[in-house]
Amino acid sequence: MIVSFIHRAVMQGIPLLFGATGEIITEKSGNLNLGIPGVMYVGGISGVIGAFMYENSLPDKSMANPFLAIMIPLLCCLLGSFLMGLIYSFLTTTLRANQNVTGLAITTFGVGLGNFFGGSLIKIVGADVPSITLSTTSKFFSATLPFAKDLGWFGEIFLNYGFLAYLAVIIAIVASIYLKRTRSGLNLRAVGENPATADAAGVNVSRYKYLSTCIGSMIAGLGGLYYVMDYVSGVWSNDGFGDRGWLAIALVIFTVWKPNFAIIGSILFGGLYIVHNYLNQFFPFIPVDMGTQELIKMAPYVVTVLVLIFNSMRNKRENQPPEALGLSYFREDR
Amino acid sequence: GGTNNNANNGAATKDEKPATNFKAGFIFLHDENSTYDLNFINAAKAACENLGVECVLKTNIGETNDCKNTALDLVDQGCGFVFADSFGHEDFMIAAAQECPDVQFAHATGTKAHTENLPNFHNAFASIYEGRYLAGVAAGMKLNEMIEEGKITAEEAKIGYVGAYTYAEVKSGYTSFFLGARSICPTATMEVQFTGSWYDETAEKEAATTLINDKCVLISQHADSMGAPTACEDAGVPDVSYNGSTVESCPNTFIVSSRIDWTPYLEYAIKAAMNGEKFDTDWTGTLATGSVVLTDINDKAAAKGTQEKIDEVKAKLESGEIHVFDTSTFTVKGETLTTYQADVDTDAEFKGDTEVIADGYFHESEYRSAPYFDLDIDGITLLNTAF
Amino acid sequence: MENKAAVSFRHITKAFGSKVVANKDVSMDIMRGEILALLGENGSGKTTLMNMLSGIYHQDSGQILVDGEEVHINSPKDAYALGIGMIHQHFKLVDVFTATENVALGMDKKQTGGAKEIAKAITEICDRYGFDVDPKKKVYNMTVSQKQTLEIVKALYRGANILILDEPTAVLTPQETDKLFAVLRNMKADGKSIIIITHKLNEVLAISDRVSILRKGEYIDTVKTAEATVQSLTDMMVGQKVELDIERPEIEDKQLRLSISHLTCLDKYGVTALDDVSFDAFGGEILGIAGISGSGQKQLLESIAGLQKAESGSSIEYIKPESGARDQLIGKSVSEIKKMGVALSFVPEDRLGMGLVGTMGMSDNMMLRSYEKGHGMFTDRKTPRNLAEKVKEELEVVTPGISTPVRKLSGGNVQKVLVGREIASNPTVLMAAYAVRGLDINTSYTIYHLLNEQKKKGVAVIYVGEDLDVLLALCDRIAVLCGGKLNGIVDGRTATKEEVGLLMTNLKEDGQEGQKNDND
Amino acid sequence: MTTTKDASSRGKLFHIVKRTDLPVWKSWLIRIAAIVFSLIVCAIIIVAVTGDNPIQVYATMVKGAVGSTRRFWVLLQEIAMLLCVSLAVTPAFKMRFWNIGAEGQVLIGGLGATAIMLKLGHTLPAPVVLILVIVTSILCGAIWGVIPAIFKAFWNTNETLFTLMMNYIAIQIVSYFTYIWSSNKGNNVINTINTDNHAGWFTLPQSVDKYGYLLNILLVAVLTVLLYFYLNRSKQGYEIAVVGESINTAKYAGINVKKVIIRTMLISGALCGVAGMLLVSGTDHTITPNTAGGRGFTAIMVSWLAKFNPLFMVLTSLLLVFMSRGAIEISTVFGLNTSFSDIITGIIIFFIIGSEFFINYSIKRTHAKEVEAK
Ligand SMILES: Nc1ncnc2c1ncn2[C@@H]1O[C@H](COP(=O)(O)OP(=O)(O)OP(=O)(O)O)[C@@H](O)[C@H]1O
Ligand SMILES: Nc1ncnc2c1ncn2[C@@H]1O[C@H](COP(=O)(O)OP(=O)(O)OP(=O)(O)O)[C@@H](O)[C@H]1O
Ligand SMILES: [Mg+2]
Ligand SMILES: [Mg+2]
Repeated sequence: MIVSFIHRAVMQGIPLLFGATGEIITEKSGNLNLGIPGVMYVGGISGVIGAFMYENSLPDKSMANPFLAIMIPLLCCLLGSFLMGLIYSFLTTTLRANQNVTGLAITTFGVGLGNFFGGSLIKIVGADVPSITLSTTSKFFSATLPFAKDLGWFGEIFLNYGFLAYLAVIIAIVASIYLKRTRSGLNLRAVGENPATADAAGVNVSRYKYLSTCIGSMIAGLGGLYYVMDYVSGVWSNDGFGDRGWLAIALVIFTVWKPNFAIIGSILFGGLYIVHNYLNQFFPFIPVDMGTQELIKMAPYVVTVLVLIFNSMRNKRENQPPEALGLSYFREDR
Repeated sequence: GGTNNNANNGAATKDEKPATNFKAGFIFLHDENSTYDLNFINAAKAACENLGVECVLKTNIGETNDCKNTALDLVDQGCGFVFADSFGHEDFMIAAAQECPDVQFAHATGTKAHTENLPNFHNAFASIYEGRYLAGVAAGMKLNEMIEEGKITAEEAKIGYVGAYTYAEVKSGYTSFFLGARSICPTATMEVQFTGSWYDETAEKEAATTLINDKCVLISQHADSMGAPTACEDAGVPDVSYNGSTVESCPNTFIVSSRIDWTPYLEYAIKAAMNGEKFDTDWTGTLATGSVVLTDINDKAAAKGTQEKIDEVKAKLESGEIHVFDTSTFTVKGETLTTYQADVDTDAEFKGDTEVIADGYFHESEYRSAPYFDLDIDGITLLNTAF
Repeated sequence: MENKAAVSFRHITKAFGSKVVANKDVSMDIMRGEILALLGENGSGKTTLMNMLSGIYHQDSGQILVDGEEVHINSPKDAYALGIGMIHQHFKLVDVFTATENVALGMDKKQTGGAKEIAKAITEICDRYGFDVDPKKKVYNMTVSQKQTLEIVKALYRGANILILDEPTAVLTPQETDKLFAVLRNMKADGKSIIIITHKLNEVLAISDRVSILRKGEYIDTVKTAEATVQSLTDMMVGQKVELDIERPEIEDKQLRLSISHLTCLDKYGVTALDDVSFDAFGGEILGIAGISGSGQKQLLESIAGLQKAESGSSIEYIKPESGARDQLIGKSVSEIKKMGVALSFVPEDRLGMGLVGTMGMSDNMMLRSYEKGHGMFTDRKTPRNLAEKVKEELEVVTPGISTPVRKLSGGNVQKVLVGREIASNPTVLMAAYAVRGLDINTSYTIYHLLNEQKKKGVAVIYVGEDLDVLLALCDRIAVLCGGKLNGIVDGRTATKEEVGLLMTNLKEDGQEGQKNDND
Repeated sequence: MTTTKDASSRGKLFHIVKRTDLPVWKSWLIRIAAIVFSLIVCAIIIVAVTGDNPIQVYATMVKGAVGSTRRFWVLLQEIAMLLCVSLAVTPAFKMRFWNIGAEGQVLIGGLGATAIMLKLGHTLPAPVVLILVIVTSILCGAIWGVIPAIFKAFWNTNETLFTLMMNYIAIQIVSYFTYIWSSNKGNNVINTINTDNHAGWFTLPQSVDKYGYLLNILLVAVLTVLLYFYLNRSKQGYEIAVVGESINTAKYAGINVKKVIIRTMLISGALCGVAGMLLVSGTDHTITPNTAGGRGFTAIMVSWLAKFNPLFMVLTSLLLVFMSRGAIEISTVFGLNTSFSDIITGIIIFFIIGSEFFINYSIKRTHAKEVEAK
């Protein structure tokens, strides 16, 4: 039971991990992208559109080519979320628009876009049940490692995921190394801390902001893709992704802007997200009624608040957000 | 008004010109993206087309005052019949009905019409428990097949059920499903996990996964997202779904689905409203009225002979030879039921007010259309409720 | 001449918004192998001009030539490519980075090698020139002078053919300044060009070959340092003959107003900033506070104002003018002190960061001190508006209107708004930190005059200054701080500049001795 | 050396400079132009995506929003509700306290109202119930708002995340109570409360006010004016502005920063409580976890777009509500999904905030004069 709980927690955590890693990279450049929830929707729906077009172009579903079935949705997803990042960057970096409003507008826009196209595709399909089903392509996304089933609990916890889950972890680790160990990562951090200083040191502030925001968005978009293509097996339903985008943003603060912490953090969040389902199996002797269950669903949020408070009380300098987070930079300002 | 006609033509049954200038307005909680609402939307379109009536669809109307506004707005636009599809719409529909005595208001799944005594407010539901019983038969067939094939032992024939809430509509549903299954596979047991929401993809998926992990070998659900069916498809566990066929997404595991077809009721009610005739304050659709239907069976997942068995049982139900809630087929706390006061008239204390056991069976959906079977029978374990 | 010029400015004009023209048709040259001092009053456009060379700003019109060729410097990166380096007036350091990381910032790893190589190079530079920088120390743990040193090391590490230093010595100790100058002379010998901006004329005379002078954004002239004197440079800077002759009225009836004893404070990093300081301040006198910056001036004034926590044992007593009652100010908040009836005015060092609200207009800023007055829950808006008009008129504040955000005013005008407001509240104690910083010479005189007026009214004026000539001309007594300790109090009429300078830098063994007796 | 010079001598043609002196009418012209442009872009998208005639779509939107007296009243009511939440978040934002927890504060305020209506509706006289409803919801909202403020004031706890999390906690608490108080055992729906005696209803009798929103609209109108004066004329409003601008300056002026943070969030939360009260006792007469309806987030945009000026907020909330009311009609008439309004809203906001650039900056040709200099 514990084993399967951990397995499910990881699956819940992966979209959050993508979102959080993307947002960390974005925030490190001083861009507070509150549009991540929207970006993740767009990432999801773009992948769905790609997969949908691919599946519909096949005369026979069994002819699906694994490479194309993965690459087309993946590239569509990356393109969609890249464009969202680009809109955000253009507005905030080039036009120096307020980051909060821009982000919230991106969220409104992105969620709307996701649900609108989701809804339209659903109409095109005209299925009995209102959802787009992309089981053919989704199979390739959710294919787990072949020997996972034979290795007992080890296989279940570590090997029983689609490739995007591993990609999420790899991206988080790479991002972590990039930020901590590379020169370009150092420059990026400087842009978020003190763009004037970075600028004076010859770092191209706008380019870093654009790149990190767009790459961050693409990573976040993969979270949406993972959700539709793997977690829900290629079935898009509107609003299905829910509030995960906001949780991803919360996770950024929770993990004090460290992608490697986000790996553990997202799994923890994922676990707390579903723990109410498992309580009566873990503790059969405690009766949990529906009302209590609603209260238990608070767990991830309450834990976040507690960690946050704890963290602020020991107020370490390293755990602060990038100094210039949320501010737009204009070289000639003083 | 006349100016509205222009714009609304698009929404009306597109091609043909309405035969009358009667308009029917519909209020839906969500839009086509919800299984629940899609079922209503399709019925509304079909009924209006059949009657040649113009229909105005309002989607995404919350269970708030917005519902009343929309109802009245539909009246302003000239609708003579207004229908709402969600339980939470009821009070707002009643309020609208009180304001507009000349217009007929109908509401699905509600409970108050028979006590409210308004001439222009109506409830409707269907004896979907019969449909679920039949779906349960298909499930029982599948269980038997698995036992025969040696995949499970007879004792392991455990069904998992994902329910939304803990009230009568859901209880009546899973109990009838279970009784149907047990009528075929006597060793069947059932576990129910509630999600606390009609539509929560994650919760439903996780609930189904939990049940599967808890060794449930067949899953069914009473909630609106694709969470449970896809969880089954992932795990390769057979699934009996609800509200429509999920064979598209779950080609290997979908067996059959029961649903309510609202077209007969809407045709009946709109026609009556159009002609200024009285119609039932509280109407219950049945197998006989064509309101309770099953989707096509997925032969890939269903056991052999399922269709025949269902047809056979259906005939018996229709003839009254058997009853779903036959008190001889189940016990409550080890005892056979001989009398029960059900909470038919809505009141704050949930007090039972009507004797519903007679002739050896529980008379569901007879004293009002909305279900009121809220007993916990033996053989069903409720995982997360203290009720 | 032209072919030897490392940098030539040709008709450079740069404006900010429609009102401020920071550089107006400036043309000048910097030769190879020379140290050029750039001189000008505050706001005369020195930094702006240099920022155009380093790619921070872009000129509205005019050309910049490097080695005789026209260049377009669109970003600092372009400037680096041209071999131009700059040490900025305000630190350009990332606080959460280490020294190494700050040096590595923006540089190609192929050139610098890894962190270890950079750290080694830093240590080498430090060893060679006698600086002290810990490569692993985070900037937020550094003192101001350490930060400045790091800036210098950073510039040296990067290496530049043309190096610009914008007031690099403001926060350095004399020893560090000497080391820096040694480095600059070396670089000059290597054929590099150096532009240094400093307000300290003795430094100009000591280090530079030539001096270029800007006034109100316009280029005035360039002279050979060898032919210049402090007086000649000052006159050129200001544009008229300047006489530093400040009135110092003698007040007979001095009343004890503040009695400070054993005041000890820590700065925000927990380092002792003020160490057991005791002195008295009298109504009817100007008490000067001298000391190199960061010697505890800020903590001293802020603890009197109720903004700084003092260590136990400290005492600041306020003697009421009417009753002579003594009130303890230690441990009281700003508003408590205000409620006690202590009429304290404070012109802090950081005007926009502390004394004024940048986004508000003059009128709203006048309210900062008085908004609580007046009845009801609403603010009285007429009085501050009238006051704003009055200050604007009397101090000749240049502003489009009293509701124009003060952030947009020039530094001198911002200062006038602040001083005007503080004086208007009829204080009994008036504290001013660097009150003429950012003011042109005429306004400075206005301020000195205002301070003297207050003194004549019997106000106890505490004046923190950096210019010793002004301190000696203006103050009745001068308390000299050195490293947080009170290193002596001298009589402004008799003391000499050398005497005060010595007290500022060399801590007397018995620094605390006899200070109370110094009162006249 | 020469090569680098070549590289950098490809001067940029344009440079951006700040401008300070744009006349007000010009800046409004720019904003209006931005809206017009955004509508054109949306029209292009409408044609591209749906093939419908965009002018017809817009006309339908207008009709959907103000096409009948009832729709007009509903529009006013929706504006009032969004405006109320926007007013609520404004003092906090002015203080640079990123309160994105309005959603939760509204819900908890509404929950307070619900509790009183349900539990005391038939024991106390109706006017007393109404007073209790108002007081309780204000208190509940204020408490929910002040919790993050206390932590912010004393430990500088990140309020963005804190308030965000408080939203979800509030939603779960309301879910809990809708379960506990559900009218049909276990279905999580609370029916309209006190339909018989209207106890605790903040609504005029239908004979006086046909559409039932007059009180809500009036109250919010009054609050708008009050908040305008509070922020711009009162001592406390002044303190908020100073604290928002610079904590150091505030301390210098003797302002108790902690107190101001806490007091301001009490006000912000209390106003959210009022919004919750208006939604529960003035509109729906019941509560669901969705009662706040995302207004807490939309309000942030309303407030920012209006630059925290309560009077401008009337305009910005009108814009957003107009779009979403209109969208309901296009979804009915053209069968477009209601999410389409989100797309259009997003685009319009992009254009409006993007247009601020042209108000604050101007683009100068860089080398205009150089030719002549050579
Ligand atoms: N980024 C800017 N935005 C607006 N105005 C500016 C900006 N930079 C400088 N100014 C204005 O340009 C003028 C010249 O400023 P600058 O900093 O060049 O003077 P400075 O000679 O370096 O003075 P200081 O000796 O104080 O450093 C001043 O009036 C100043 O207010
Ligand atoms: N001594 C150090 N002090 C501070 N930071 C260091 C140090 N050593 C390594 N780092 C970290 O390494 C990051 C990048 O530094 P840099 O690329 O110069 O070194 P490196 O990764 O050690 O290179 P190499 O591949 O040569 O080992 C810095 O941002 C910093 O966080
Ligand atoms: Mg200056
Ligand atoms: Mg300067």
